[in-house]
Amino acid sequence: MATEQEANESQPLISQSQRERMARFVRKFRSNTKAMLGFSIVVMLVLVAIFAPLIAPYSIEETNIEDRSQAPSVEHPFGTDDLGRDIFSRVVMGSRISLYVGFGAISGALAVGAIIGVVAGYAGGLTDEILMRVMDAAMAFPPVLLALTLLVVLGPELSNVIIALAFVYTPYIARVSRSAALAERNEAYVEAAIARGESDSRIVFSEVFPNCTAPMLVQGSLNISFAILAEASLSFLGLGAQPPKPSWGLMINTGRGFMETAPWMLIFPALAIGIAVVGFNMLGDGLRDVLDPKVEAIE
Amino acid sequence: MSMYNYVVRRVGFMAVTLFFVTLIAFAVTNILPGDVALLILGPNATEQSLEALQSQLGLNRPLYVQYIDWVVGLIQGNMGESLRFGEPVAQLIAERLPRSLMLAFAATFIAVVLSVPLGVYAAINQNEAPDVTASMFAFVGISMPIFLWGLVFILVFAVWLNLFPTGGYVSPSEDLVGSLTRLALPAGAMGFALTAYIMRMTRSSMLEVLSEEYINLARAKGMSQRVIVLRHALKNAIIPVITVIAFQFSYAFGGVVVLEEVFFWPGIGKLTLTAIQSRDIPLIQGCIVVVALIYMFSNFAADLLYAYFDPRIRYGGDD
Amino acid sequence: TGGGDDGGDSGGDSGGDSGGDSGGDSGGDDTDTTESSGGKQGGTLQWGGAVPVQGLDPHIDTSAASKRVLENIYEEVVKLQDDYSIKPHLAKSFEQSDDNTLLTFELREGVTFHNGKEMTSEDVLATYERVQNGDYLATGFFEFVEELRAPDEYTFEIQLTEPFAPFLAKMATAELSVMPAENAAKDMVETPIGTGPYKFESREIETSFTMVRNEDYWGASDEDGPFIDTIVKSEIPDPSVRLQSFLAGEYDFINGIAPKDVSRVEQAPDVRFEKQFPKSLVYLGMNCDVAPFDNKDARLALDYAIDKEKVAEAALYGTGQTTASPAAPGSPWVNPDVEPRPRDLEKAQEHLDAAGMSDGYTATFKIPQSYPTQVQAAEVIAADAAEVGINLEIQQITWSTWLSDVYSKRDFQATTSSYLALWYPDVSFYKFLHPDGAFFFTNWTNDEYNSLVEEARTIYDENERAELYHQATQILHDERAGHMFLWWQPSLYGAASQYKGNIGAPDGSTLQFDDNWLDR
Amino acid sequence: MSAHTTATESEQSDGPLLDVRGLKTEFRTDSGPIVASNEVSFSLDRGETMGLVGESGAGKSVTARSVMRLIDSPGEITGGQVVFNGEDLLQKSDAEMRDIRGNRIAMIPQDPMSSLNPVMTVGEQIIETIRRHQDVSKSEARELAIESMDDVGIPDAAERIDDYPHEFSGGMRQRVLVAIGFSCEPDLIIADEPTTALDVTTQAKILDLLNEMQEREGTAVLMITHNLGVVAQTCDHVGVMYAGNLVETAELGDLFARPRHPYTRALIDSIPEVDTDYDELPTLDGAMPDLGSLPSGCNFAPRCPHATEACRTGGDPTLDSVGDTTSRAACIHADSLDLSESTVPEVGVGRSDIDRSGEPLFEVHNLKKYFSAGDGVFGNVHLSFGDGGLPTIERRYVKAVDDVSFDVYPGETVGLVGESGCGKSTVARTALRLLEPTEGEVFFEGQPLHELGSTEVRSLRREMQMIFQDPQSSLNPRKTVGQIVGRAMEKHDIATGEEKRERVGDLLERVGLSRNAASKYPHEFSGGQQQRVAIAHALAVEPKLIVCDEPVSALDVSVQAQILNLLNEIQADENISYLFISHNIGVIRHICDRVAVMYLGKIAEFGNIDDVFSPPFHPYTESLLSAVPHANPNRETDRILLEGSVPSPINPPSGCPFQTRCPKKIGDVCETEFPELEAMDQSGHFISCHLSEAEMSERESFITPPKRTETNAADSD
Ligand SMILES: Nc1ncnc2c1ncn2[C@@H]1O[C@H](COP(=O)(O)OP(=O)(O)OP(=O)(O)O)[C@@H](O)[C@H]1O
Ligand SMILES: Nc1ncnc2c1ncn2[C@@H]1O[C@H](COP(=O)(O)OP(=O)(O)OP(=O)(O)O)[C@@H](O)[C@H]1O
Ligand SMILES: [Mg+2]
Ligand SMILES: [Mg+2]
Repeated sequence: MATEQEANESQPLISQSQRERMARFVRKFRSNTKAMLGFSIVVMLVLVAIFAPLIAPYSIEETNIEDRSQAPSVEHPFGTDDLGRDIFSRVVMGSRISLYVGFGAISGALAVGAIIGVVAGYAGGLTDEILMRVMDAAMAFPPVLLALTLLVVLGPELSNVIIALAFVYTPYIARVSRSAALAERNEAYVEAAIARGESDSRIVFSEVFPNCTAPMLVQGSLNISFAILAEASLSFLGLGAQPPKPSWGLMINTGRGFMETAPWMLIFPALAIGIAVVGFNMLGDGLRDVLDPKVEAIE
Repeated sequence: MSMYNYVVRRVGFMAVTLFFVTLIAFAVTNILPGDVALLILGPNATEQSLEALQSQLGLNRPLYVQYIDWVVGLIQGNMGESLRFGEPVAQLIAERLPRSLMLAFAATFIAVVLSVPLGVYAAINQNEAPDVTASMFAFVGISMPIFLWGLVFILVFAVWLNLFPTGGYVSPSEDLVGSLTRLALPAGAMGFALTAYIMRMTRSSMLEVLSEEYINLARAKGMSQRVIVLRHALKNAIIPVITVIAFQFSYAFGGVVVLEEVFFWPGIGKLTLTAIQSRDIPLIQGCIVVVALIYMFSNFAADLLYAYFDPRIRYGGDD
Repeated sequence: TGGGDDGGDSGGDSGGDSGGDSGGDSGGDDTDTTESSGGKQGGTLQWGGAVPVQGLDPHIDTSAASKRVLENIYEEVVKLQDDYSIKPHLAKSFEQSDDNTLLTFELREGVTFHNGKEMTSEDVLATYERVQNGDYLATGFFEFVEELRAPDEYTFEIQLTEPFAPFLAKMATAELSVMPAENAAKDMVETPIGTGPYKFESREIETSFTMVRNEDYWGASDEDGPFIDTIVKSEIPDPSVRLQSFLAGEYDFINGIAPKDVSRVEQAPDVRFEKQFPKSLVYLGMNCDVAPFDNKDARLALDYAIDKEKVAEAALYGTGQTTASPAAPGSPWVNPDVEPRPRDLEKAQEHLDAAGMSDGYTATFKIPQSYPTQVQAAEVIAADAAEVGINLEIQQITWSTWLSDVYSKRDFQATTSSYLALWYPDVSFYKFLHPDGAFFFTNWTNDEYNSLVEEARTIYDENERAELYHQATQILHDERAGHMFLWWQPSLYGAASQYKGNIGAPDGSTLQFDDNWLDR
Repeated sequence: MSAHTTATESEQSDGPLLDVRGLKTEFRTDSGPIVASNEVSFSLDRGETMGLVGESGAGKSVTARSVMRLIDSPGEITGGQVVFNGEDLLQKSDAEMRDIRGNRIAMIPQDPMSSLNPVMTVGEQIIETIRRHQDVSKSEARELAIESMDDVGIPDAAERIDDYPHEFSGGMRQRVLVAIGFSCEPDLIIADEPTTALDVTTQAKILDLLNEMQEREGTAVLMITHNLGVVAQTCDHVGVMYAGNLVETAELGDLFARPRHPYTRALIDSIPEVDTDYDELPTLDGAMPDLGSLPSGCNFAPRCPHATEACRTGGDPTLDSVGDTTSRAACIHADSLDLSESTVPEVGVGRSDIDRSGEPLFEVHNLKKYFSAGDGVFGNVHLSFGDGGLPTIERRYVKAVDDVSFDVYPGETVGLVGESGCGKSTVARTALRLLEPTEGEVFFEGQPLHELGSTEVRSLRREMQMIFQDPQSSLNPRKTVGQIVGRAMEKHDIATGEEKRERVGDLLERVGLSRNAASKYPHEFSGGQQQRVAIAHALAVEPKLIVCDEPVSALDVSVQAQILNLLNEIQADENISYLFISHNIGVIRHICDRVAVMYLGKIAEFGNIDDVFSPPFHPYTESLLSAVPHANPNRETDRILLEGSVPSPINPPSGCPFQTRCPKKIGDVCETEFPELEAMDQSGHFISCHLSEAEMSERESFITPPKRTETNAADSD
């Protein structure tokens, strides 16, 4: 934040060139089909999530056994589920859960992973070695498996899903941040800062960190899509969101039993997941192209 | 750095990582709620018998002692006994691991066979119709959880088309054809999901290589496109892809947890899930350590292959 | 099992058959053209099983899934018949002294265990002593056993301290299956050796279980079997996948058809659909030791808030039946005057007011996740309850968590679970609802109720006993006991048309294959 | 250099070998099309060498690649003809074009490190070219490949043919590339900066090799370079490019004797001659305009000292013959201007004397810095097998700096020169304690830097600053120039708030930028301007010592001189001391008072510039100096070309580190005994060599030119 203050001190809040820089980014971003498509999908999802209660025509919890398993119709565009609830309403409301989990888990992972990664990358030596071996070890466990184990410990709750997934994805962020920091560390401006007499912590957080955000952003947005998928898997296994919450994974879990008799119960939530995942994936991919073609991400 | 030194170093890394793997596995499983002794004895157990069993299982010793014992056991190949099944964990895993390996290998194989040519093709037609189509294909593959692909494959290939059985496992030594037909769907579903990543990696690696100076030189030498792509570019581009393939292989191993459930494939994934659901701590520990080991070994293998394909490492170059 | 939960099964739709009403009937229908044993014998039965076989020690394992195979391997001294009567089985005959305290059994000669050794009273004694002195499911029943004796090779005697009606019934369950003396000496049996029509061949945990015909079965006959050479149970917990594979012809027989799929199975060509009712009782458990359910009005408010018919319909698609009694439907123990409370939101509000919770309350609702029907029901219950401001937060938990948290630690507010259809009433009324019962966990106590069910245990006269249970049922209802019964549900089976014979077994929870054959 | 003679009389078609007419190549970019090669026309005869010079981004490479039709999307050749052997290459099919590439027209790329495929053996890469264009069997091709490797001077070619590129040094790789280029005996070779990435000594060897090969094969060469020294040494004919245009073409001699375009003059002038003293280095102000936004008149007008209103408004002039000479120039004043005289005073007074009577500002004693070899914590652990087969573990070190001592007096500039990897940067970093020294002592104003704790060192940093090679990388891209420069003042409590802003502004003006540069980000500046910002950053704390690690190597020649002048000017004003690192002898010559010549982590020679550039010479210094290409076609230097490459610092040779390459090696003593630095005279001139002073003094000084003629020698020899 010291940076911001400094910025305020010496020039207007957004300098001319900052604006230009932004403008160039926007131009590049807009000419990248993938980025734009991904961005549009994500924006659409966010809007749907925000206005979900206004969009959803029916209550998502009230059951109506007489109307169970109705095929899509004008009244129920996505049909109804086995308890007679409107699937369209549930899919719409479900976007909140997916986004909540996706953003929540990845913000957590970013907060922790970025610091670990940047510190490891900057410090190098034994610190790096140990931190990275720990991260390697954590990455050796398949994400869903680790999250599953953690959820058994923590209890099946949406907030715990977020914690577990944040834990699981931290090493991925850390690894990317580390390689970014490692690359930045070799930039001469770091040495210039040392030569200026700056302390290590200031160099890490004020000099190196801001330059590592691009790959973090890319990895973050890719990981959001993984987190959404993982949430679905966890809910599928009963350890994610709890009924009657309209989690897409949970809906798929119920829907799989009706695959042949009421396929809409499966198709629509699955499509919703697909769209969300593709959206964040495209956004991540596009950002990678736009920000820097050399930014690497782990997938 | 010579290949030999490279291997030795990698093994060193692995040892350290392995240490942390055991630590994490132990830590996570030991905070699992649920009383192991109660699980064994069932609901009718008395206080005394519970306590007796706890001390018999060594559950009342300090955690670090338990950890050391466990690790020592691991090193000796003794992972303890499953509480749920009453059999040695090592034996349970030994029985199921090969099946999961078989599934993961088949899936990876399918994915590689599909994705590498596709990735190359997409790269050399960058931003044109084949590239866009392949990208879309890739997005479809990754857009849904693996288990969902499993369900879709069952519906399409088993129920509608009736081409393959819906699931189950038959040992290849008993009935090779039956075994392969049962392998087809889960491996296909998983392979399809993996295709996307490997294809994307192949494509981007290929694109990067194609912009290298030596590709320019090859063109300036009058080499044909085919030679440039297959001889000059692919050989370089495949190197990072190997890492991704290995990663995907181990990812497939993670995916089997759910997929094996869908196809009732009696592998280590299903075993792990059962272990987790029944809080069979020795079995959970054993399973997740083994899965992590698979991950580490596949990455290790990737590194070796990497080194093998990259002469700069093979012959100890300028690092 | 007397233990009576089918919770050990992890697929909620798992089958176990009860009294065998329909099983017996349909079996009879199919067997009208009697064939020669030569035609019946042989073949391999491919069984797509719902819940994986668990432990193989009949004295320990509570799960119906284990019993479904063990019932074919082990036998007991006495056996439950289709009409719920108990007849000697491994015993040629038995006598009960006038004061009901001495039971004398004359054992059959020439019965051999699967290991080839002959069964004698020594083995039976060892079996009973194992349970008496150990820590097994039926151990609590030996409270009134004074002495076990084997005066000669083929005689076995039990001396009770006082009349104890449930003991004989217990003897007919797997909890007192007869095993060879050397196995009885073990704490835990891993390779089952019994005297039954099928021998244990092999199993792969969570994958498959194989039994083969016992060629030396003492009771073998051309009419009654056993006929099938090999029975392979493949473990396929997922009901949809199981059904799909069955319809694709991969199995001859499946159990645990999901209620929602019943119509599909009924309509499928060349498929024999079997239903046995009742299989198990599903209830809503409330912890009467902790808020809010320590308050009777809070419990009553919930009771009134729920439309039980709708709940049962949602979960069972018309295959079940609501109830207010723990006793098996159709049995004399059912109190015909007690009915489930109808939904009445005004009354619910009144009770909330009385409880001082006019705005309702919040409670966690722990549901074993492996039971889709219970999860479905829970969703409907929660939605109903929400209308009077009762907020039930569903939390799906694994079976082991249920065992440790809900059952053992009693750390819960509300939950659902089930127990198998019980043809002998002691378990229904005592085991779950009496504070000394082995499976007591909802913390609801009522002295009057307790003394009624204690007394009933000592009474051998059916009418007298039924009267006590009727009174007890009334108390359960009035006091809104910790168990709010939701429904009785059936076992649902599918079989290929060439699979012949009675499906199921009289005790309501298991399968007996000895009189089944494959008509190929 | 003599090949020109045979050009027209040789073989087949009577026209020139290559005739480029009005070639136009454009790139479609986000901000509109860029014409990187605009109406370029030139011709090249058989066996002739043509140079293409110009600043970075002038369009040289694009032009060359257009000739081979190797332009990819988003680029496109939009006009003109490329007539090769009488046929227009632009009309050929792709397949026909592939038969020409590598066969009739070959290319030698710039960077030997990245131009060879790392996963193919060098043999494979040569053989595939041969087999692509010649109908020979595998084994014949292999024979031919070995032969061609022999031809380019790769020793033991038959054994090394199966090696991978990484097993070759940079120079050797460049030889392989030359071998590939010549393997099919092409008519034309396009060499795009074939030596830029190499050390001076290697550079000279490759240029010699190219000349030799060309003479032998009679190949025409299109040599692209920004180094006029290279041009002077190799070309018959020169084209000068500026902002996508060819602005002048001329015969080599004419070009140097009488350039016709002001840009050519400026280009020649901006290269400091080693043997000339200047008061101030000649400069070319400003920078080449962005190809996306060219000025309306003559592209060069904004920087041209001779520009008139007509130049600025009249549109871009075309390339026309000048009078009746063979030169052509794109300048409306070409006929009237006489640019034969250099615009800068040739001889100045040189550098003023330094008072070394007091205490030195900065002293380094026996400094050593060993890095563990390989990366990672266990990276340096090395397993080797003894005779018994038992592996032994040893730790291996890169001896980057091995026992180095020198001192710097107030107001003095001490240079460090040597080949890449010899440890120059490490000396600088270790001396400033940016790296922990392995051993040795460092004193700053008498304070023992090596003994201070990290906080004390931090506060001392105010006195010592650093400027780096790559200005872009040395400025944090996320901070404004004002923040970067201001931060240093804040850090050391020099100024804050308004005062700070004032001083930042002053400082920016001091280094030749405008005050409002403070609110811009580094990427908005050109390389030269960025280096000015870096200098401002260093000056912000008013240091006494600035370490300059190759501060001009990444910059264009025209900008180099500006920066060097600025540094000199600042030194004169503030009495700052510089430790100046460079591998460019010319730069060292003009900015340093004393210089240390480093080889493999050790100092080979140390002394005043004049002493080091005059006999006695360390044999290494001598070869280094002799290899510098001069931007004067008439200069003839007797170059000493070193064999082999620098040994690995992990395993340095025994005895004298230079013994493996020394042309004057006298025998065993060189292999067994390390020669201590010995004082040659009283002026502080030290040499580390076993040779006698007389033996080291055989050659004349490099400072006063032996014969400096100003004649108009077109075909001098
Ligand atoms: N792929 C490309 N896309 C867009 N513009 C390009 C591309 N390649 C080259 N250019 C433009 O063409 C101009 C000329 O580039 P070129 O590589 O020919 O310069 P050069 O004279 O060889 O410089 P250098 O000395 O740095 O090699 C550059 O300024 C650049 O803007
Ligand atoms: N951090 C490091 N770890 C290991 N080795 C290093 C490190 N830094 C430099 N070296 C090695 O030390 C030697 C000297 O490097 P240094 O950068 O000082 O050379 P230099 O003379 O500055 O070269 P250049 O002209 O290329 O900049 C080289 O062999 C280099 O590989
Ligand atoms: Mg170039
Ligand atoms: Mg350097």
